[in-house]
Amino acid sequence: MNELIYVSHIPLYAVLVSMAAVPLILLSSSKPNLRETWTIIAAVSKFLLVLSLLPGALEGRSAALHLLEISPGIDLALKADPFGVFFALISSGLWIVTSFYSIGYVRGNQEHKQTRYFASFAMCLSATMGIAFSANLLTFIIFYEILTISTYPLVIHKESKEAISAGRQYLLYTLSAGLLLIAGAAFTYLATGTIDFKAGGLFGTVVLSQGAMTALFFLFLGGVGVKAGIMPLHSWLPVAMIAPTPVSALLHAVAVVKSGVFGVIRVVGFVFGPEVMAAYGLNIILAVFAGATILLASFIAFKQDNLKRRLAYSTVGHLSYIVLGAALLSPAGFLGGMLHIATHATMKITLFFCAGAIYVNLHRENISQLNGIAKIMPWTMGAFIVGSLGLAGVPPINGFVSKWFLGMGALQSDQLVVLAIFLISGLLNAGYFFPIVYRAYFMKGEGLEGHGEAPRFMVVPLVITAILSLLLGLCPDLFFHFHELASMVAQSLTGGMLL
Amino acid sequence: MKERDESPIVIIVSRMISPFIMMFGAYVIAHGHYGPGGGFQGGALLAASILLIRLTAGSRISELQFRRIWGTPIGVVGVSIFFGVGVICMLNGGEVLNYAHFIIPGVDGPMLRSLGILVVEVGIGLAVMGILVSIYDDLLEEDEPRELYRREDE
Amino acid sequence: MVRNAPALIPVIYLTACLLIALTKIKYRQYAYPMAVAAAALASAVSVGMLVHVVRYGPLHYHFGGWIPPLGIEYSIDHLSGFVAVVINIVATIVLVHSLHVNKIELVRKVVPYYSVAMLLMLGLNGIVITGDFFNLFVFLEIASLASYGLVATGERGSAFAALRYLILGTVGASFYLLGLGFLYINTGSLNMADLALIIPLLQPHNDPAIIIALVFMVVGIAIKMAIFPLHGWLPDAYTLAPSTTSALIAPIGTKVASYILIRALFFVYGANLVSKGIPVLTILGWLSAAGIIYGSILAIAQSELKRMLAYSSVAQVGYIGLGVSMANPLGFIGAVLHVVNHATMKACLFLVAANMRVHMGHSDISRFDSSYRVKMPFTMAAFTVAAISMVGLPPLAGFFSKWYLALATIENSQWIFLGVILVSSLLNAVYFFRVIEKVYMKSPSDKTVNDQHSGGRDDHQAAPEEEAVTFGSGEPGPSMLVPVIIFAVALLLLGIFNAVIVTTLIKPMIPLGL
Amino acid sequence: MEFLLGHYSYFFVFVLLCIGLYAVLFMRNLVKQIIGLNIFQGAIILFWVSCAVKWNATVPIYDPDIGLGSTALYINPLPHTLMLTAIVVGVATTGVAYALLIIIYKHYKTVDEEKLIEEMKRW
Repeated sequence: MNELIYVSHIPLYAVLVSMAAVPLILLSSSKPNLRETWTIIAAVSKFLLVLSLLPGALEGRSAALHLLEISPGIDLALKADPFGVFFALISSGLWIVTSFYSIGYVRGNQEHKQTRYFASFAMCLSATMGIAFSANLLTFIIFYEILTISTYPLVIHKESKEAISAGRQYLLYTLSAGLLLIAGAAFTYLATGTIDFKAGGLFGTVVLSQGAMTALFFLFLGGVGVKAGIMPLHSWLPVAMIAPTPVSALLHAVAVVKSGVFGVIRVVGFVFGPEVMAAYGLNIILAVFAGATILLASFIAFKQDNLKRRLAYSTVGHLSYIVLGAALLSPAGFLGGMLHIATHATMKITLFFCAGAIYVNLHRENISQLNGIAKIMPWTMGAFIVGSLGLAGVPPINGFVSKWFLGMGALQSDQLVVLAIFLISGLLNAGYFFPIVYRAYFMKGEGLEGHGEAPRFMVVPLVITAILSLLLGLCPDLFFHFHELASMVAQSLTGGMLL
Repeated sequence: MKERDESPIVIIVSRMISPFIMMFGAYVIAHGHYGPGGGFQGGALLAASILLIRLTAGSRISELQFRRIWGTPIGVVGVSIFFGVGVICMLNGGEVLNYAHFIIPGVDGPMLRSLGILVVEVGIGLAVMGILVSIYDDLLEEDEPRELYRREDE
Repeated sequence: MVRNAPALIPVIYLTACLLIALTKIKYRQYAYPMAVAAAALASAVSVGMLVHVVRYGPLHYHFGGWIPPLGIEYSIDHLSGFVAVVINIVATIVLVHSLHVNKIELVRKVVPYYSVAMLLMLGLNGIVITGDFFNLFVFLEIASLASYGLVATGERGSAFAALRYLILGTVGASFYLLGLGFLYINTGSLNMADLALIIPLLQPHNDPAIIIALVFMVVGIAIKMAIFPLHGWLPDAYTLAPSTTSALIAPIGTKVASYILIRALFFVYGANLVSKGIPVLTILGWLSAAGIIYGSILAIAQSELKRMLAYSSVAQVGYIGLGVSMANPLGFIGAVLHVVNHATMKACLFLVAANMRVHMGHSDISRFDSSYRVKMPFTMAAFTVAAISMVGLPPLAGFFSKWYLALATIENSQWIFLGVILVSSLLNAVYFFRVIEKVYMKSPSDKTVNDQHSGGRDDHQAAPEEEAVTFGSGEPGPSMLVPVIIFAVALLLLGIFNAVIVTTLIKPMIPLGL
Repeated sequence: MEFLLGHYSYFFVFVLLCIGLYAVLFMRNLVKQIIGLNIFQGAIILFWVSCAVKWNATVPIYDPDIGLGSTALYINPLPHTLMLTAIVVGVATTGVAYALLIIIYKHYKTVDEEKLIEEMKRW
């Protein structure tokens, strides 16, 4: 498929719009309503900007913009290719929801330093857009590091000892990852002479020794794998759960970890390319790590009593679905992986919103305290059911769709082991989510008198995301053409092979 | 500091030779532009003649000859002479210290260069003398030296 | 005027030095504006020269009209023009900042201080623009003597620090002179351009005397530059010196020494000859790498901001040494780019330390807490920017020098050095985020740790005892704040527009044979 | 042997260098360190000056008997003039060094390096 490129400033505006909101937010720190208005305006306009790129992307055209030369031969360049638009749509769309929810959360919880919170939030989204639209590795790295730094204030938001140590761990992991990524990019640049992302890989005719290629792959894997939560590198994620719930939602569903898996797919599909991956056996390395992560994370999730930590381990597992999908190197695998970015985002954000709503409403964080809460929070728990069923892969929720394609991908590349992993982990998902639902609906709760449903600012967003999960499950191409976009990308990566 | 032994021999000898050292210093400066010698050596000799008195007769007597506050101004004047010659050459269309472009009324050619060097030597001599003396004075100063810096004018 | 421009900078500084010395008699208040004006004028001249060099090629100035190699030559090429611009501009901004700091820290010594500061700048500029090795030695000593004096005016103990600096510095300069003697005996010339022509012609190429000369010179320069095992003078000198001195010497002093190193290694000897006989570059590389790690680790152990920055300087100089030792174009770019980047970063950080000392009375990291952030929001924001740049996160300047250095190490397949660069970034992160964490997170008193309403800007119903901690109340006046902010903004600009610098300025200066 | 005799001045210079460096590195007394520094500088100056020597040549001052043509009969003046500058630099350095030392002595009443380091640590 030929890639058509047209010059457009829209990707730049999409990146800048929330960055521009940061000073406005900071300046209006004494007027909370005005401040939140800026956030909402930025979120909505960002979403609309990204949406305006959608028609072009669906026709296979990419909006590109070369800003300036940032290093001789390397431009700071943005390119909204279908994959980027796909990711940008998800994150900017969910940012709107998260913004509303955040307003409800921080006000309901009377959080301190709300200005810093909203400013960092906006900055984070700018960085995520930048990651989505990066045209080359250096641009990617720049936004990746901005994301790291702008998330840090969110992680340590509570400023308690645990939060600070979580922040340290977060920084340690992500900064080391950034360094590995820099090393990998530098290596790639010298080996191939380019670091522009290209569907099918950059290496082309460049041949490296097996050892060098494997080392390079590990550099990249370390670089993007930390944010993607691949198993030995995941431990910052559960620790970072100390952050306020909307932040966890943002970390998990919208920006940070999704940037990680986005990066994994970028690396697999656009830096190495499926052919190189297969030729050097790199996909096997990736698949082993991802498969182990899926199973281990699911088992660890069983043990967690803290609701958010259980969700965190669930996230670790589900991210590896995406990674594993990419590692299959088959069109359906890529398609399923990419769709899972979207579906997992909507489902997990729903679950986190539920957790946050429960926390704000009842100040309860542990699963063992959730007995009987469905009676007082019917909407919240209803959404929770949708989300957890989706993650377990039950149709007609969208989780089923992506799992279906992942399974197909496994079959396409004759990896029955992988298929087995998907099926087992689906069961495990069900295993660790249903007890929560059971407790909430069928066990008798204490001390629930006098509490009603959570604040409306929080309930409405989580219901919206739940409905969105449902709708996307019934019709994956609804509104945003996620399925179409993803299949276009998958085809471009694997050279037009049919699904 | 230790008490000094008052030795008449030392004082008389040093008082006797001090003017000759000074004279010799002046000669070395004046000689520098066409023979061995020059500003630094001459300046050092001038300073030596003054310091000799300071060492032997004490600074009270020596102050009559050369006040300690003169050190820095003389140094600055010396440097300014040296430096002024250079800048005049430059402003007059040549390079810095290109004596061919120096201005002395009624003189030009090789003589001009020669005299230009002489002027510079005088400047350097004054600077070296002033600064060497002021180094000595500052080191001996009873209370904390007020200024540590001027000696880097060198 | 262009013809005389190379001589103009020393003339400006020397004039300023003498005039300032004279203001001691009367008009003391003019010392500061004169110093700033001189530095600004010199900056303007050096920028003009750089523009001229970029457009029309190198400038040569024959001192006193004598043709080299007989006479002393001042020559401005891309490298020296660039370094001159960097040091003059940084010095101008630091001097602008110095007004209130010096009033408080130096009290009666302000006038001579500026006079000596001008001498320092004279020396540093002279080193950069001269084309003659012996002249370079003289300027080196002028700059060194001035910096000993500037260091010694600091707090208690600074005199001892200055004396140790003096002893080591003089030994270094003497080694340089010794090496120069060897060189002179073998070649009969001291002019850099002339030497560059003569040295390759000497028979045989690896003539031991020439190499010994190089080794002595490099050792001497390395002492001035504070390459790892020879850095002993640096931490005390930077810590105990007055704030302005630290901000003046730390960014540009070691940078000028690294300029000499680059000049001697690549422009006079040439990359091919340098490593004949004795692997000078390899040794330099390993020492730099050791210095990077050592400096970073010791910086983590410090509890005083200025001392931490001083150790960090040891590490950062190592980056320059590492880039030089790679002896490839990318390493050269990295090293030269790090000269400007580190100058900007360190100047910013030391000025922040100065602001804290003046307005908080100390710069002791263990006493920092979040009230500092509220009291000095802009200073701390600048600190954060500079710190993030030091860590090497894009798009700030520090990232790009590391990027080029990383590329250079990969090109030479020096994986250990690559690892050192990456690990040191992490170590930098450790010691800078420690401070940032304190400044933004640590509550002024422990009782408010778990209090949700701990003095945030948003909470207007803050507890009454925190009323003293109002937004911006501790912020210094514009003369101290603006320079800090300029540096912070410059870091961002240097990062984003580094390609312009690299392509228009640094690439043309890459010597042949690299 | 011929080598040794032919280069004997260099060996003296070397010995002086070593003495100077030894004093700088190992003497505890700061005054002695500064003296060592001067010896070190002196050795280097000697080295430079000795390299200007030529057999059967005279001082580089115009002599009508020799004339301008046979420059081989004059010794090389350049090292001397350069060393003059180096001496100036050395004097300035020594001056600053002693000034600093006097300040140190006034503060701490000692010029012993190790004691001073102890003092610095305590403070």
